[in-house]
Order: sequence, then structure tokens, then C-alpha cells
Amino acid sequence: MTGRPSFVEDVSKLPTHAFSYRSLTWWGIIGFMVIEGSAFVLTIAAYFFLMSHEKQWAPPPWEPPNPVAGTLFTAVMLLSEIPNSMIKKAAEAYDVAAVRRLLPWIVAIGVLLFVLRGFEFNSLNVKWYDNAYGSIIWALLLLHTTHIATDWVDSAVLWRLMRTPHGEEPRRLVDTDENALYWRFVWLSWLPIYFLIYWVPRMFR
Amino acid sequence: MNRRAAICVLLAAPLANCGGVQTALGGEGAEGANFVRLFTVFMIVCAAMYLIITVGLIVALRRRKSALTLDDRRHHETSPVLRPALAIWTALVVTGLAALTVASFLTDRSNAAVARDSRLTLTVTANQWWWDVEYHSPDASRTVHTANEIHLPVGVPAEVILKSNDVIHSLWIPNLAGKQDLIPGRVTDLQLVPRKAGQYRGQCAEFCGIQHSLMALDVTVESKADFQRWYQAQLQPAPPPAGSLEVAGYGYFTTRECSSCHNIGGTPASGQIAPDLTHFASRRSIAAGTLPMTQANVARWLADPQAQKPGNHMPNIGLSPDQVRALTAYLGTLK
Amino acid sequence: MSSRFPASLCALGLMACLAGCHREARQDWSKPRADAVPAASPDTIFPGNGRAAPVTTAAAFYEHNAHAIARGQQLFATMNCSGCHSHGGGGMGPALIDDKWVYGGRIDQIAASIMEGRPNGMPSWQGKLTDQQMWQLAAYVRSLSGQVPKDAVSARADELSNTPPQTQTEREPLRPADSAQQ
Amino acid sequence: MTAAEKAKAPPIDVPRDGPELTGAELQRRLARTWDSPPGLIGWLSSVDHKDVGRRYIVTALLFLALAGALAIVMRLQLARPGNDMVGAARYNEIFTMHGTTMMFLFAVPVMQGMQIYLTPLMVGTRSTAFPRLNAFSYWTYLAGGCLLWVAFILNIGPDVGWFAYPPLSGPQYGIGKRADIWAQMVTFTEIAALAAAVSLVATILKQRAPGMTLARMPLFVWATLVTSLMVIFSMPSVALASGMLLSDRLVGTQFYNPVERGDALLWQHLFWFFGHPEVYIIFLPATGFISEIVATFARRSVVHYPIVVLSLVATGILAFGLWVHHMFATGLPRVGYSFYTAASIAVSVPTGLQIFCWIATLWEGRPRLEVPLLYVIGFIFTFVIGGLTGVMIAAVPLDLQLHDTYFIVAHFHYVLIGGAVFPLLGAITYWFPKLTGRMMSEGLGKVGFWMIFLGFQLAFFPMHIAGLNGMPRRVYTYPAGMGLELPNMLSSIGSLVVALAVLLFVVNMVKSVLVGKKADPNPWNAPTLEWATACPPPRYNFAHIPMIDSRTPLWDQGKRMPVVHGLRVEDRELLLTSVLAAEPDVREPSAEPSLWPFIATLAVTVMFVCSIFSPWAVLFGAVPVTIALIAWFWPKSPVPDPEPTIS
Repeated sequence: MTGRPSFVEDVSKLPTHAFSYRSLTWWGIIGFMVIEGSAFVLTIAAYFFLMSHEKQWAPPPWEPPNPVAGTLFTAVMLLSEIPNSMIKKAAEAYDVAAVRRLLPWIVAIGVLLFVLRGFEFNSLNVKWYDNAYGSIIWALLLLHTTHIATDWVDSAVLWRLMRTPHGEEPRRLVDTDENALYWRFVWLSWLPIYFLIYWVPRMFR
Repeated sequence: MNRRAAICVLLAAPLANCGGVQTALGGEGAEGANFVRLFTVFMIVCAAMYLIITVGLIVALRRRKSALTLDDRRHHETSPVLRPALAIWTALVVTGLAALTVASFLTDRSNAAVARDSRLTLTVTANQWWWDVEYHSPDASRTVHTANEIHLPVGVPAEVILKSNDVIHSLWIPNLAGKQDLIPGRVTDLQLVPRKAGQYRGQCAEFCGIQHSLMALDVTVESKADFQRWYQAQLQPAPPPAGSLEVAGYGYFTTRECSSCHNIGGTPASGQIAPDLTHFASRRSIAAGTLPMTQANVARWLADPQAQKPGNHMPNIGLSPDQVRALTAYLGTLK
Repeated sequence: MSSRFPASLCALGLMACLAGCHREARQDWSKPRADAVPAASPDTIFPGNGRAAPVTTAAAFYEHNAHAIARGQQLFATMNCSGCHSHGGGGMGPALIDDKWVYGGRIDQIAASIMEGRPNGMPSWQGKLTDQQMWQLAAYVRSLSGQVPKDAVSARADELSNTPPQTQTEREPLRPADSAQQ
Repeated sequence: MTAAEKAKAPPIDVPRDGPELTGAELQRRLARTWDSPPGLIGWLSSVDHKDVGRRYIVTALLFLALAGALAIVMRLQLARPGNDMVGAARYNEIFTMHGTTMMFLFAVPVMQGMQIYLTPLMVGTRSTAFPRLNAFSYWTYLAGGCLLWVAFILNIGPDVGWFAYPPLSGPQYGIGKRADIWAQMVTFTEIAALAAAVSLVATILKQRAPGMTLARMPLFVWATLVTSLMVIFSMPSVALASGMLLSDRLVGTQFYNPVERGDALLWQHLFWFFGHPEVYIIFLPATGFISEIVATFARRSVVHYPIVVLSLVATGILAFGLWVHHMFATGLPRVGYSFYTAASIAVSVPTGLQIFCWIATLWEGRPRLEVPLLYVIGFIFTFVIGGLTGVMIAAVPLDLQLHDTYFIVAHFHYVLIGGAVFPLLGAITYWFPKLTGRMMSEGLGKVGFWMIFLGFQLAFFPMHIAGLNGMPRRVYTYPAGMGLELPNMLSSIGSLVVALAVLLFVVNMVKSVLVGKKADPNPWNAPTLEWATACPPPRYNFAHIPMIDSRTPLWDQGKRMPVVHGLRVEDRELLLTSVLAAEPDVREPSAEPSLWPFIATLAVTVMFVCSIFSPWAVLFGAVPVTIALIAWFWPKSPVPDPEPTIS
């Protein structure tokens, strides 16, 4: 830069954090949600591609998965949105105490979900190596489980972090807000997968 | 053929090989001829577009008298002529490409219609790295089994059913038609309408493992009479061995390793996992186009197949020179 | 840049080298190794009557080599071994995926069984297959019961899956009664 | 003070840039704030986008050299029919390594490296959005590249082609661990590319200088935005495909086994859904280079800017609808073919429009024939041939003959070398002062250009003819007497000329780095913001964040650069602006250097490499990865002040 610049505008009054699309990390989270969403969409496309070769789905003699554990899982997942929304609201209202109070709930729900997920794997009635139907069902469930796992770790770490003095900092509330957003993605992406794993194999028998 | 000559000129005549046994510019089949025709159309249109662009570029570079640059502080302005120029260019590109799309579509239709009433059906099954060929006939006893060669009567549409036993291969006989993949678990097909008698060559065009390069097949297009003669000969079992050397070779072949994999019709050798050798000596080449069919090459192959075509599925058996000689002599009788 | 290359990767690379050279060597390209299949001695067939000689290095090569096992897998299918052994699950012939070996479970014992044939239906393959092919088959048969290194076998063949993946099969211990020590 | 109070607290009194703090004193203090720690640890912890970008470029060029050496080996083998210099198995490994390295380890990374280096400078900000993610991206890429090449050197390199079609790459026919190494290398480069793309998108959308509305973004930044979005949408596809392949090979899933209800073509659909956009991920940044170079050397802004932008976007979208044209020979329903033919031909329309705009800009301007512009001219002469042969092979009846022959080899080398490497060489020459502070030699540059331009035509034009004469791809030998001798010999000679030219380019680079002419901030009198700062730029990029009101700010501003001020000087702080209008919005802290991205890469590497051998490695390997990531994101300062210093 040659010479002295001309100073046009002072930006020192601008805030140092912001929620939603004004935040930089929000765009990062959205980016990763799009990536993972594409992965889900493509896995689902692969599911239908394999299904299109079959007369019956699940292909006999394999029984469709037993939906009890999966349905319970779905119910818990949907219910988890209640504390999740509360956390999101509390974060946006800078209510650190509420966030600190509510985060353990999400972590506990995560543990419950893991237990239910274990039962889900047990109720698929097919092994991943039996045939491609089994493979794609397992792939969908496993892919979603990694999302539960990552967000559970994220929530647990956030819980721990919020209990330190760091929690008082507005930017950490932005993090909390975005963690809640990601949890929404996790349960929203579960719904089609739930349908594909448990109900489509019943509908086409 | 005028068109072919035109292409040859377009493609720098000394390089293009329009009379080869394996060339896309041959046009000896219905689809191959369609290719040559459509390729000519595309070449002309594309050459014209290339000319327009490069001439435009040269003119633009040599003009250098614009006033709409930074030096005149008018670098954001554009001449009014550019707007219609853009419109004309767009129209030109879109029309040219649309015309090509239509031409391609019509040729595709013509290809699809070319052999609807095929009168000859054969199945080609690809294996790593050879072709199994079976001619079908309503009468099961008139089914012919051969390998690494196809004979076709000229002018008779033939439907080739394509299967694979292991990985994905692709059958490409450029003189006659485009290629078609052979995919395990799927059945594809290829329509061949040979228009001109001659000896051609096909090759695997999809990478299929270590010996993808040496997986060719010989294609003979002949008159209907010649084809019938060949077909009748193929129906015959192998002749019994005559001389002592041949008998020794026959003995080894039918009782030892050879017969675990190879079949020779009319003998106890009935292996089904390697090329059928019933009329081995009537073929033009050995091991899917690896070597020309000569006594010396057969001997060389038998002594050390892994040296001729490394990685192929025929093991080095460790034959003695006498055994090689006997087997060569016997295989030579399988006309 | 290379000087700062993660040291752990180097170490892993070296390990991969040692394992990899052995595992991936393409043996078919060269002349067959001079390793004839040994005739089964009574010691190896009827264990307990003596000590079998240790497995030769040439024989050990086959069961650590991915190409040998893969070729064996192919031969197993094309020579119609499944006709009796049914993908290793057993049928007319004994099952091959379990830990029970009637005539010994070492690679040289299996190769000997293939070469000589056994009573009650197992044909002799001597002269029908090369020695090398019999070693390859034996290596594959051993892989069916998880006896060979997992990184050298393929998880499955491109055929009907009648058994769990071989990379997942539990390693079956050789019953002491079946053979002498490894 | 509660969080709510903190959120509304007025800015505290810390040093900020502005009329009172400017010039040398400001630069000294900013340099201290934005510097990387010294020593090896500091080198490994750097999160400076310029370090990351430069490392990306240098590493990618090294891989180019390696893959180029393999190309020479192949050309020597193919120079004569029936040659036995290289055996069948080795040749298969070599062409697999060549293709894989060029696509995954050279072309995409080098473009992303240029984007990582240039984008923050071009949009006028101090860093990328996620500097640590960016650093992680580079290390992961390096680990993937090393995995592949170490494997190759140890003679367990992949031999299944860069496309790795099952069943050939599947558990039965892909023997040993070769295909696993290929698939895991894909996972590494995937993660690297995705991480870089996310960071770039956020940088472009949120960190543009005040006043740089979307309609004033440099065309290279537009190309970067479109490319990064394409990476985000297409890369998951190959990640999924290679994940399925790995699980088929490792735990016996049946995705690609036709006998157990799988389908080998599933791979091809997933692979080409990624693979075709991949070509544009390589090509679009190159069009960005060209737009910038053309504007600078024609001394005027690119005409019909909106058309160029729309072309970029249209190409990006259309690229996702073409993948089936790689599968015309697989016997899919004929009806579908017509659609993909039309779409594949249509995608050349936007490119045709871009070419028009560049030529029109040259026509409107006063072109200076310096080396970067020479490469643009070489690009048009060469790439257009590749584009037109592309139109040919979009037609099904032509493709069925030409598919998988040397005609295709010629086609995509015209597209990728003519369309991406020529512009890249031009771009390196053009931005060399920005990368190193010195100019490249003009004389050597011109000689090099003519050598590579002519050598390229000699090497690759005869391949069209070899293909028409019946030479399939991926063969290690061919018989004599089929008209293949002459084209192949010419190709081999040409490839040696190209190799010499590349060598000359490298010599020119090395010489110029050492003794080249020192560069002013704006040696070419270029219009965009990266030229508003020194060559090479200081760690903090800009002492004050510039403010712009046109597409060519350096040509339109007066003597004094308009800037905004008030950013903190003692802490790393960025100015975020609104997505569309680029109005100043938020000040956010930017990440300090950290060793954790490097450690995370080590953990990921251990996990991925071990998971080639055991599925449990994914589970156990995830523990160190998780620990590394937690440490990476855990805030550093124990007592946060109202304006935190770390994210």
C-alpha cells in the first residue's frame, strides 16, 4: 500500500459475536451438514438403486427388521428436541444458567439413544455380509450412528466447557446455539432413514 | 470410399490407418459405417468452430487499437458491437451443437434399428483373459463352442449376447461396431452387421487386470458358404491321433493337467474353465491373440505360458521337451 | 518436506514393507518354486505316533501370500471342490471351516490330502493339478478356518455368500490331536 | 458480569488500527500478532493461509513431477510395439499411480492450494475462515499422498486403475492390500479437499472487504466459490463409494457382488457422479486464472462479467448431470442416453461463452504478450480441441467407438493439460511475485512456453489417431502392423519434450526464487486487491482492511486507498461482512497457531492406515482422534475478556 490510506469507516463499534448466519462458525457447520447430508442422500440413492433390482424387499427369506427398538429410538430422538430447543433459546437469551442446567439432559438422552441403537442393530434380522440388502441397511444405520456419536461427544465436551468460566463468554453461547442446530440435523436426517430401514422393507414384501 | 479418404486427409493422412484389421475408420459393419459417417459430420462442424475461435483470437490479439482500456480510463466500457456479437456467437454455438445432437440422435436410432432381425445368435463370455464363444442353434446338437475367434457370414445380422465370468470386460471390434461392456451379473448385447468380408481383430477395451493388453480375438467375416463350411467343421469332434508322437500328446493331454481345464470334443478331456481346444489348430492365434498360430509358437507357449503372457491362468506345468513336442504335434492335428 | 514427514507413518511403512513384500509377491510370474508336495507320512496322518517335520519355508510362503490364496480360491470354485465341500460348509465331504481335520490341518498335510486323495470320495489330484496349484488350494482351504493371516485373504468371493467373511472368521485352534505342533 | 451484559458491553480500550496507529508502527505490531512461532514446532503449527497454500502448491508440484516421471516411463514402454521394458503388472501399477496422483494429489490440490493462497488476499481479509481446519486439510492431504507413494515404493501400490472398478478392485480380484491403499488414499484426499472447500466458502461469503458485493467479486473468487461448492456436493459420493469398497473388501459386505443382490455398476454411478464434477473442479479454477490474467494483460476489465459468472454457475450445475456419459458402453437403457448426450453437449455452451468473453476482452483491450498471456493463448488453442473432441464423445454412436481408446486419452489430456495445466503455469508466472516476492524470468518463461506448447501437441495429437486406429487404453503393449507404431513413437518423443519444458519451468522457478528481480507490490499493474499489499504479503495480509466500490479497485481508487479501521492489533481479529452486500457486520477473533491440527492428522492417519487391516481400528483409532479434536477446539485463555482472543 503506497502512501497513507484514507480512513473511511470505524468498525470498532461492531459486536464481536453474532448468532446464526452472521457467525462464521455457523457457515462451517452448515458446510459440514451439507456434506453429511449429501452422503445420506447418496446412500439413500444407493439403497433405491439396489432395491430397484429386486422383486421383493426385503428379499426373502430375510425378514424385515423388527421395528420396536427403532420406533422407540425415533420417539426419544423426537422428544430430545424439547430440551434441545430450550437450550437453543436459552443460548440466544444469554441464559448461561439454563444452558448449564439443560446440557446434561442432552448428554443423558445421548446415552439412552446409544443403548437403543444397540438393540436396533440386534433387530435388523440380517447381517451385513448376507447380501447387499443387509449391507445397505447396516450402512444406513452405521452412518447415522456416527452422527449420534459425534454430536454426543460434542455435547459432552460443551457441557464440560460451559461449566468452566469459559461458559460466561458470549461466543460459547454461539457454540451452544450451533450445537443445538446440529442436533436438529441429526434427528431430521434420521427420519427418512428410519422409514427406509424399518418400513420400506415391509411395504414391498 | 470417399468419406473415409476425406477423414484420412483431415487426420493427417500418413498417420491414419484406414485399411487395418482393428480400426474405427474401417466401416466394414453397419454400425462401423454409421460411425464413419457421423464422425465426418462432427469433424467438419468442429473444425469450423475451431477455425472461428482461433481466427477470432488472432484478430483480437493483433488489433491493439482499442480505446477502451485503462490508459484511457475507459476500462469498464464495452463497444456496442459486442452485444450483437455475443448474440450471434451464442446462436451459432447453440445451432451447431443442436445440429450435432440431432445427427447423433438419428445415428443412434439407425444403430438401434440396424439389426432388429438378427438371424445368428451367439454368446460371448469374457474371462480373465480370453473369450469363450458359443453359437446357438435351436437344435442343441448343432451348438458350436469355440474360443477367442468369431466367424460371421457377410450381410447377416448377428446378435452377440455378452456375459462375464469374473470382472468387467468390453468387447470392441472397431471395424464392425462400437464396444459393449461385459459385466458380471448382467447380460448385455451387441448387434453386428458385417458388410464386407475380411479378417478383423477385436480387443478387450475395459481394464480387466494384469493381461488386459493381451486379450484379443480374431474376427473372420466370410461368405455365407464359407461360413457354413466352417460351422460344419466346428460341429465335428476332434480327429483321433494318428502318428505315435500325436498319440503320446493325446495321452498326456487327456490324462494330465491339461484336461482339468481344457475341453477337446470327442475326447475324455472335458475341462470347462479354459478355452475349448477342439479345433485349436484352425484358429489364427494362440492365447487370445497373444501369438500367431505356428508350431513354434505353440511349443513356446506350452513350455512356458507365463513367459509369453505373464500372469495368465495357465500354470507352468514343467513339461519336458519331449512332452512339449508330443503335445504340439497333437494340438496341430486339431484342425 | 520429507524430513518432517510423520515418523509414525515411516514406521508403519516399514512394517507394511516387511509384511507386504511377503503378502503381495506375485509368484506366478516366475518359474514355479521347486517345492513338490510331500507324500503324507503316517506321522502326519495319524498324529500322536511321532513328530512331524516342521513346515518348510516354501510351504509357509503359500499360506502368507495373497496371490496364492486368491488363486486357490479360484481353483476351489473351478475344480468344483464345492460339489462335495459346499463352500467349506461340508456336505458329502467334510466341512472345511471348522477346526476338525481328519487328515491333519497343516498346509503340507492338506496339500498331501489333495495330492493323494483320501478314502470315501476325495479324489487324487496328482497329475491333474500342478504342485503349485495344490499348494495354492491348500493355502485357501486353511484360510477357510481362519488359519492364515487375515490381511492376505479376501473377505468374500464374488459368489453366493454361504459363510461369514473370511476376514471375520474366528481363528480355529488346531486340535492337538489332529497334528503335531506347528 | 453475566454473559448478557458482556454481550452488550462497549468495546474495551485496546490498541486498534486507525489514523492514530498506522504505518510502520502498526505493521510492526500486526506482524508480531500474526506471526507463527519459531522453530520446527512453529512450522508445524502454522495456520497462515499463505503457508498452507504454498505448501499445498509445492507438494502438489512434487507429485506432478513424480506422476510425470511415471508418464515418461509409460511412454518409453509404448514407444515400440511389443516392448518389454516394463512388465504387465508393473505397468498396471504405473498407470494407476499416474492417474491417481494426477487427479487426487496434483490437479485438485494444486488448484485448492492456489485458492487457499489467493482467496483471502483477493477478498481483502487477513486469514481464512477456519485456519486450523485449513492446516489440517494440508496435513491430511500430505498423509494421503505419502500413504500412496510409500506403498508404491514398497511394491504394494494399487494396480486397479484410478477408477478402481469392482469386481476388479473387489475382494476376490483385487488381491492383497493394493486396492485398500487406493481407497484409503481417496478418503484422505477427500477429507482434505472438503475441509479446504468449507473454509473457502465461509471465507468468500463472510470475509469480503466492505463494499465487495457479490457482483464485484473477482472472477477467480467466483470460480473458487463454485468449485468449492462442487467439492462439497460431489466428494461425498466417492467417499461413500470407496467406503463401500473397503467394507466389501474388509468385512465382506455385498454392495458390489451381483450374485448377492449387489451391483458392480453401483460403483460406476457413484464414482462418476463424483468423477465428472471433478473435471470441472479442476477446470473452473483455471478459467478463474484466465479471467484475471486476461483482464490484467488486456488492461481492461473482462467484458460481459455477468455472462462469465453465469457460465461458471451453469457449468457447476450442469456438471452434476453428465456422469452417465462415462457409462455409455455399459448397456443402460437407450432412452436415457439421449438425455445425457444432450446434457453433455450443452455443457460446452457456457464454456463457449466464456471463451467469447475472453477473446472479446482481448479485442477490446491492448494485450501485452507476456508469459502469463502466452499461456492463455496456448490454453485457447489447445483446450478448444479438447472441448470439441469432448462434444464428439458426448454422442453415443461416436463414444461407443472412441470410449476407452487413446482418443479419450488424447481428449482428456487436451482438456486437463491444455485446460488446467497451461493456465496454472500462466497463473504461477503471474502470481509468482505474490508467492515469493520475486519475478520469474521472462526469457526462460517464453522458451518454456513454446517448448511445452509444441511438445504437448506432438505428444498428444497423435494419440487421437492411435485411438482411431484401434488402440485401447491401459495396455502395456500393442502388436506391430496395426498402424500404431508412428503415432506412439511421436507421442513418446513429444512427451520427452514436455518433460524437458516442465524441467525448464522448475529451473526458472528455482532460479527466480534465488536471484529473480525483486517485485513491487503491483508489478503487472493489476486491478485486484491481492496486489494492494506487499510481495510477498506480510503475515497479516493488509495493515488496514480495504474498502472498495468497483470490480477493479486498484485501477479505480485515487491515490489514497480507502480503508476501514478499528480492528484489534494485539489480537488476531477479522472483519466479517454481510453475505450479499458485504457491509461490515461483526468482528470475530481468528485462530492462533496450533499444533493440534497436525496431531489430529497423525491420529487420523493411524486410524485410517490401521483400518486397512482391521475394522476395529476405526473404533479404537477414533479415541486419539477425538482427544486431538477436543484439544484443538478447547479455548486457550483461562479468563476470557469481553473480546475473546481465540475461537
